[in-house]
Amino acid sequence: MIAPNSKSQPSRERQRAVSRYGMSIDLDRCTGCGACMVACAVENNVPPAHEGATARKGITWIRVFKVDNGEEGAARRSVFVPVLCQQCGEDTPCVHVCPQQAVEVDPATGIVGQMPERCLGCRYCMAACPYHARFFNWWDPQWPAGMEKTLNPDVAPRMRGVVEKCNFCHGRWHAAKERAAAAGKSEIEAGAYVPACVESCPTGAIRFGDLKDAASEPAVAAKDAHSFRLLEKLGTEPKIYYHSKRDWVRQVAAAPKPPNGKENARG
Amino acid sequence: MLPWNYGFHWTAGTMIFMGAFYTVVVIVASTLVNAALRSRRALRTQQTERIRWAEDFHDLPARDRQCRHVLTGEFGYRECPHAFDCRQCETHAKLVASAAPDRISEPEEDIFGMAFPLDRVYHRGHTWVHSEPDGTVTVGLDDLGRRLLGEPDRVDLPQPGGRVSVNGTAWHAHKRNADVRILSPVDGEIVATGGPDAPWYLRIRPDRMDFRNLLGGHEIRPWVMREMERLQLALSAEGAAPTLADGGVPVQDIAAVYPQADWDAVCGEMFLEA
Amino acid sequence: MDREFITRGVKRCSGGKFLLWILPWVAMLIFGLYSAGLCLVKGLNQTNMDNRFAFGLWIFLDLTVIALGAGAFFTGFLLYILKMKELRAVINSAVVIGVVCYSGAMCALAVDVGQPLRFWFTFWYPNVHSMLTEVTFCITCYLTVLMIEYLPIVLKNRKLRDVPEFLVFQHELHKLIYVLAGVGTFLSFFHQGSLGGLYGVLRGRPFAFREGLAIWPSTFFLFILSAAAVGPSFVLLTTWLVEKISKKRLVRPEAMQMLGRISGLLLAVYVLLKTIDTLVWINRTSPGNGFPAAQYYAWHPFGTWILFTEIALLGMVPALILLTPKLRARTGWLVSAAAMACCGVALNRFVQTVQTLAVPTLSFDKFMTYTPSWQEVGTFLAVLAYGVLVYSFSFRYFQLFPDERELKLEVAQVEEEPALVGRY
Amino acid sequence: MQRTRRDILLFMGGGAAGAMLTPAPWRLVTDAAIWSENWPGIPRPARGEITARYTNCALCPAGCAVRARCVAGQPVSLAGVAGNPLSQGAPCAFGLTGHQLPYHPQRLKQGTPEEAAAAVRGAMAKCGPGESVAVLDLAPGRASSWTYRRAMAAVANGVYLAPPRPLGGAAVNLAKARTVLSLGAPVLDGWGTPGNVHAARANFRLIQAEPWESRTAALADEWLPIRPGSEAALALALKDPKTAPSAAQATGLTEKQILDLANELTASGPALVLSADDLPEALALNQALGAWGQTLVARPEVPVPDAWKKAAPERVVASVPDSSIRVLFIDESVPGSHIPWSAVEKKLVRDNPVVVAFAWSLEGYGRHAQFTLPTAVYPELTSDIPPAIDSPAATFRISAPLVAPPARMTDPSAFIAKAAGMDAGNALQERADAIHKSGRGTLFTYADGKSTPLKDIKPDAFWKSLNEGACWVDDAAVGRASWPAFLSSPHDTQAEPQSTAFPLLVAFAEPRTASLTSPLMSKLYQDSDLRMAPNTAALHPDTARASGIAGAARAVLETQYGRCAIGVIPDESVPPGMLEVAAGPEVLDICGAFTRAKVVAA
Amino acid sequence: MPFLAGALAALGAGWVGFPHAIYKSRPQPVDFSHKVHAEKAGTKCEDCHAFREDGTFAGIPSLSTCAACHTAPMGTTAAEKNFIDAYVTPNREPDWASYAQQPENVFFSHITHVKLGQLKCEQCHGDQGASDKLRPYQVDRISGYSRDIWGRTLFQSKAAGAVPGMKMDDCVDCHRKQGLSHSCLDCHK
Repeated sequence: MIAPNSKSQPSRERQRAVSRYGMSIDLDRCTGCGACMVACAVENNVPPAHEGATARKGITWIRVFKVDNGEEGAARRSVFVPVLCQQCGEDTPCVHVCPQQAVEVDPATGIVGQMPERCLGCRYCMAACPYHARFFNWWDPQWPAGMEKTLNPDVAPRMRGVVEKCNFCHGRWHAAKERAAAAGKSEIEAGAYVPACVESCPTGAIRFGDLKDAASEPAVAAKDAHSFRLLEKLGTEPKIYYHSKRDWVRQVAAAPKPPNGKENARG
Repeated sequence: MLPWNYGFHWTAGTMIFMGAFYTVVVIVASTLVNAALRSRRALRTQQTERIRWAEDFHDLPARDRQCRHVLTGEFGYRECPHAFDCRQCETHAKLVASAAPDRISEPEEDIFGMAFPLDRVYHRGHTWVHSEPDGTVTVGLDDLGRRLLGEPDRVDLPQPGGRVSVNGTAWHAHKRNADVRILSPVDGEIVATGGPDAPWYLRIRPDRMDFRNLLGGHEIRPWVMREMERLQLALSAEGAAPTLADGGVPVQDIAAVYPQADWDAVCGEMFLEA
Repeated sequence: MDREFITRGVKRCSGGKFLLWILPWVAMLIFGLYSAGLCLVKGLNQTNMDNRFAFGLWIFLDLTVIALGAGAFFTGFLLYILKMKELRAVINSAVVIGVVCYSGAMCALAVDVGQPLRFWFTFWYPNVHSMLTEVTFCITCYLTVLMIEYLPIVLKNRKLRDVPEFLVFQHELHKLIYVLAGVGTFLSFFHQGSLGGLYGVLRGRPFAFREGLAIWPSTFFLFILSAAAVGPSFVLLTTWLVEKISKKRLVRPEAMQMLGRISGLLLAVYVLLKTIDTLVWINRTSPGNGFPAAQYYAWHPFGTWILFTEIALLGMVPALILLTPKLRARTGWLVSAAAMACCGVALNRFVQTVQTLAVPTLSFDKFMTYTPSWQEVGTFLAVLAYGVLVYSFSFRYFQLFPDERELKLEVAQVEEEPALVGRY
Repeated sequence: MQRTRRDILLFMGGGAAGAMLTPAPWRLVTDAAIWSENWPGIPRPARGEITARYTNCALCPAGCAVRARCVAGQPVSLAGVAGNPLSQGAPCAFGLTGHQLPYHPQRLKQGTPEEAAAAVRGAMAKCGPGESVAVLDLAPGRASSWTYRRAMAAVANGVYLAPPRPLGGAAVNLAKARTVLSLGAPVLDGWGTPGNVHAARANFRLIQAEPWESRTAALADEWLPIRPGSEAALALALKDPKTAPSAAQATGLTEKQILDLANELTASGPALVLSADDLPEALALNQALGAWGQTLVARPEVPVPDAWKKAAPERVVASVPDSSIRVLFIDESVPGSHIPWSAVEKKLVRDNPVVVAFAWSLEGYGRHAQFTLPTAVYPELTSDIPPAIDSPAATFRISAPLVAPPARMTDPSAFIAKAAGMDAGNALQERADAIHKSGRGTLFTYADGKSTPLKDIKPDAFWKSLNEGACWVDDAAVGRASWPAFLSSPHDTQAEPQSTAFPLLVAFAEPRTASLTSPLMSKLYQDSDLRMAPNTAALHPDTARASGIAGAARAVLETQYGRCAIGVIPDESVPPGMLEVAAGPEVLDICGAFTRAKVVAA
Repeated sequence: MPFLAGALAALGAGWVGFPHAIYKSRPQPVDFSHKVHAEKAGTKCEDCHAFREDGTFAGIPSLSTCAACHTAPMGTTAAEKNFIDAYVTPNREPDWASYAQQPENVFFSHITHVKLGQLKCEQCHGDQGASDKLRPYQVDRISGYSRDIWGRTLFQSKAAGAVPGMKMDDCVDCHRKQGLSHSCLDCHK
């Protein structure tokens, strides 16, 4: 009923914010190997695909899409685009639609958090997210017998009927905080906290850091002329910066082009 | 929802929203409670009968709610504002005052071969009141009412000592599928009970000898004619061929003539019960 | 055998015949409950919804049904607040329709959410910025109000009113009904609006996103208008249906035409504003978000025809019919116009729910399609059957159309006239 | 009657009202909501001390160094070891999920080693002249491989078989390369050691000549979309410009393109030419470009104990006469390149040969062998990993177990050695000692990321650190300047001729392995469509239409070696006339390099 | 009248019967006395409930810790003897139930509270350290939460005078008071 006072609220948060974590993804380096996707699933206790699952019912907090320039033969070029929660910073679409405050932007980190234990499973946030970065647990999580031994104790498995999404490997953030505390520090220093996808990327295409720290890789990348963000015009201020020297690749940031009737079940 | 819940912020939004919500809740709740209290009071003060009649009267078709002075032609059209209780009606009082005292011609008035003696006053629910020498009154069904019920299958009379009130239930009568309550013409205490075979149904000691709400004298004929008309209508509505047209004399047991008619509906119509 | 429950003086079909009528609906209800049960026990994997089509048939159903149910609040508003006495003839029926629609929608929602056991979270930890919160609150409150409004109708039942408590309570409650009507109007106003806002605020979905007044997107107001417009139409439609099915006259034509006129009036206003809104959206809002509006309609089958059908064919046309006294007077025109209006709003809700999710947002998205699973359809049918059953029973045992008896007598009178005239 | 009913109603009403004033209903509502968080079926991750342990990935010859995050000893996630000289801390998707393999639902739980041993004994007894006892070793070069070779030397007519070594065992030195021409080799997708390739990638220009836009093609500096099966022609033309016109015909490139490419290869050397399976033309081209000693080197052998020198020679299956093998052991406990069963089968004797497969799942040869004996699987198994193809220096690293293997697992080398009547001993440690004796090279230990000259380490310390995660890197100079004979006469890889019976050329879209992957890999091919599932093929819609399977999700793949069911995906980006296939054991049984095939309706 | 009867019945059931019915209670495996260990052995909490090098909290000590002293009886109590016979000798870990075990979805760092927050164990765990007997472990039948974290009384998590509760609200209260961040992700995983 009462719309968020969109302008003021997040900016107030930004002032309070200790850090604003963000990412830069170099599309010219991504080979589409999928290491980030499985590393993410391993880290965050995302179960293997249920036999009924499809690319539309599956849970992939980070998902690599194969995108081509629509040309034929020699002119055809493809690029792999990893898409994860873009951690929108400015009237975050999913936050103010949630009827019961199961989604919130953590003022301390700028991370958009999803609380499975608070979630009603109404999926309104999924309709609200333009990046399709939110996933619904259509099934109860199931691991082959014995494999639950390999679950990560820092992340609670989710139950059926709730929405989940990338939270920059928040379990790792907790661990980093605890290590810092053990060392008597209340803040994490740069590099002590890195999400699984970043760590696992064989080509170092994904870089992670604090956008408030001008020296951090994403902060630097953000300034690069070849950097862009998805659907920037929506004004949601995503914190994931993509980068490519190829002009046509930067077009993936724009709105969809009308269909050209190509059939392609992949990517 | 409550200030101490996690995630409750004292923001304008919350104030307005929760404020509106609680207001609605309070209004709805208080309405319910209010209704409950009112009905409790009503029950305590034995208003049930009044309310039932009010409901019934409210459900009557508009043309059945006509003022008695419309019957006598003093008005072209007037809906009775007092649910047929003329005792608190100024209009009625005025009209009565201005009207000439009506002459009692014959001891007995015959309308369509039905006896409507003028020594008694009639209620529009087809009961009459006859003042007895001992200060009590007897209450009975008028001739049309009698013929409607004919030989009633069953009659539930109230216990002597009980009370009746004007337009409240006097007794219940059953005939075929019909189950009607007969409206009481007077307020008072029941002294004795008669029945279909007795000359009267109830002997009542009235609170006041105030029969302004009842029809008498020259009002009877137009009223009965109107009633015949309504009966006519009711009968045909219930799928009974209008055979009253012949000579127009209602037989002793009308019900018997229309075995297929929904007698419940007919009686409901005639005895003013919804 | 249920004679004494049926209002005196009105004809109702025999018990056997009634049984025959409800039997198929009961069967449908049972099937529906089974499929809904599957969804509750096994989870929403039973549906064909997915991460891209997070909303499906059910949300469409809810939005439509609640729009159609708006007749309850609006008729109540007109009768009790604006004192349009003619509408007394349909108010009870309207209330029943409201109860049916809203409770039906609530049931569908309860199946639609992934964690029904947590339903109360929304009330306990409400996020007041969310349109859905507001919808949930209002619909719940309003359903309560409707139930209370429904109560007198039930207690007035011929048998029940013999219990003095019931008789008196319904009498007293009915005296206060205007309060409830007022509250109901307030609530409906907001949740009908928020149902529109639901999509209007999705800035991530430029197809649905709308600018608006203050904190409300334009869809907020459009939904209120369209609901208020189509509510009477739906009451009209159902009344007509009941008359046809029960082969009775239940309502005076004046009342019907009044409903039609109100509907037409509001519909006209709605169509006008909707057109303006659409133009603003095409030329300003959508491009402003980097989405040329043309491309939404380049994804087949959702061409511009859908826009035309929604606004012109099923909006303007019925509005004009309903506003033309000559046509309004003809039942055929009146009813079909009402039906068109209802379809128009249904289509609007469909576009809001389904097309919004179907058109891609990212440049490398595919156009999405979705066909509901039989469990979804089953649940849908359950709501339908439930509605028909509740209405049928209400019609049989309660006095939904106060004029019915009078009309019956009038019919008789018309047949009688000659005889009477002959006599006096 | 009326009264009592009324009373009951009142009583219930009172009960309801009273209950509302107790905590019970509210608590039940709350508890129910909480129950929904941990209702049955939601596993609780075990808690415990968190430690890091190190090993080497045994899932492919790259053998990346791995850091395992363990909770109470149980590995819960894997990561690379930054600073590792070769793998550079960058395992692949398969490697990252390796720790889940032991719990794979299709894992083989038990076998019948006694019966197998008996059957083997019997068969070996009646092993006639001209018949042989053979070991097929999918991952040659390991200590256990040496055990097999010694065992086969010990038995009469023992034969040791291994898949053809890529580049005949020579190594590639990407660091030296300035220009790399890949004829369909998946250079960036599972060809070498990911970390090493990506580290070197910045310094060479990658030209990918391939009919379809593979992952490598997508990121190559230049992609030459050539006609399916025209790689050889292109290589030939690049070596000998006279054939350029015909090559242009075959490849669909312009003559100019070919000549320019040829010039570039010579001009901006050192150049390197790689091909999906060693095409003779490609090797010849390398020779012409003078790659030898530069980008293409002979890697010194990893030292072995002198006692091992009496060993059977390594032979390729093709070299064995048909229907001559009576007893065949197949070791697929460590995944390696797969040899189509069709090729193996015809080498077996006709009258009941004995085939014993050592595998951790029935997916591989187990489907054909009489006996399949369950083995440990990475990260349970203990094995050394032969040097990777892109490691110019000899290396020695051990995949030490992170998890204890379950009971009733068979150790292939012990079993085979026993069958041959010898004792396997602890081959691994013997070899480690031999290396230590050589005194060459340095040891890189993962836990501390230090490199230490081998001289400064005691033998037992060496052995210990090898087991705790370390890698020995040789520093011996690369020898032999002349073009080696084994590269001039490679094993026979010829593109099958164009045929009407089998019109489609098979290209492998995914890293070619027959062994199972972690169920979590379904994130890549089911929960998303980034990769193709095993035994699926992508093909151009027109091809599908021509094959009469338009719109079908499943079909049958048919080659001259046999047929198997596959899933099909229509994909515009696959050129007509070819099949983009994701390998699975079934597919690999009927598809080798450059196989031609056809798809028919299922 | 019957209305009142019903109401009373319900009230009784709800206030008296229910609180007993809702909790399942089981005794701790060993009759352990913190008191004895604190006084006689003079051990501090952290001697047994130790932190690991990486700062994570080991929680209830494993058998080895106990066995360090109790390979053979040190005292004369039956409890100790039983413990040694039942667990130490057969080297079987006792299945302790942790009163303060937070739900799976909660991340709680002891070191943060002890080292940075400077909290004493007693501030949350109360006089547990001085208890002479181990209370039976009570767990909510439906939610599966320990009574210590899920409400001593059915309404609020603190019983009068007892230690502060360990419900989310209690954590948040303290964080609010201390002006510390209390967003969901701070404590939920």
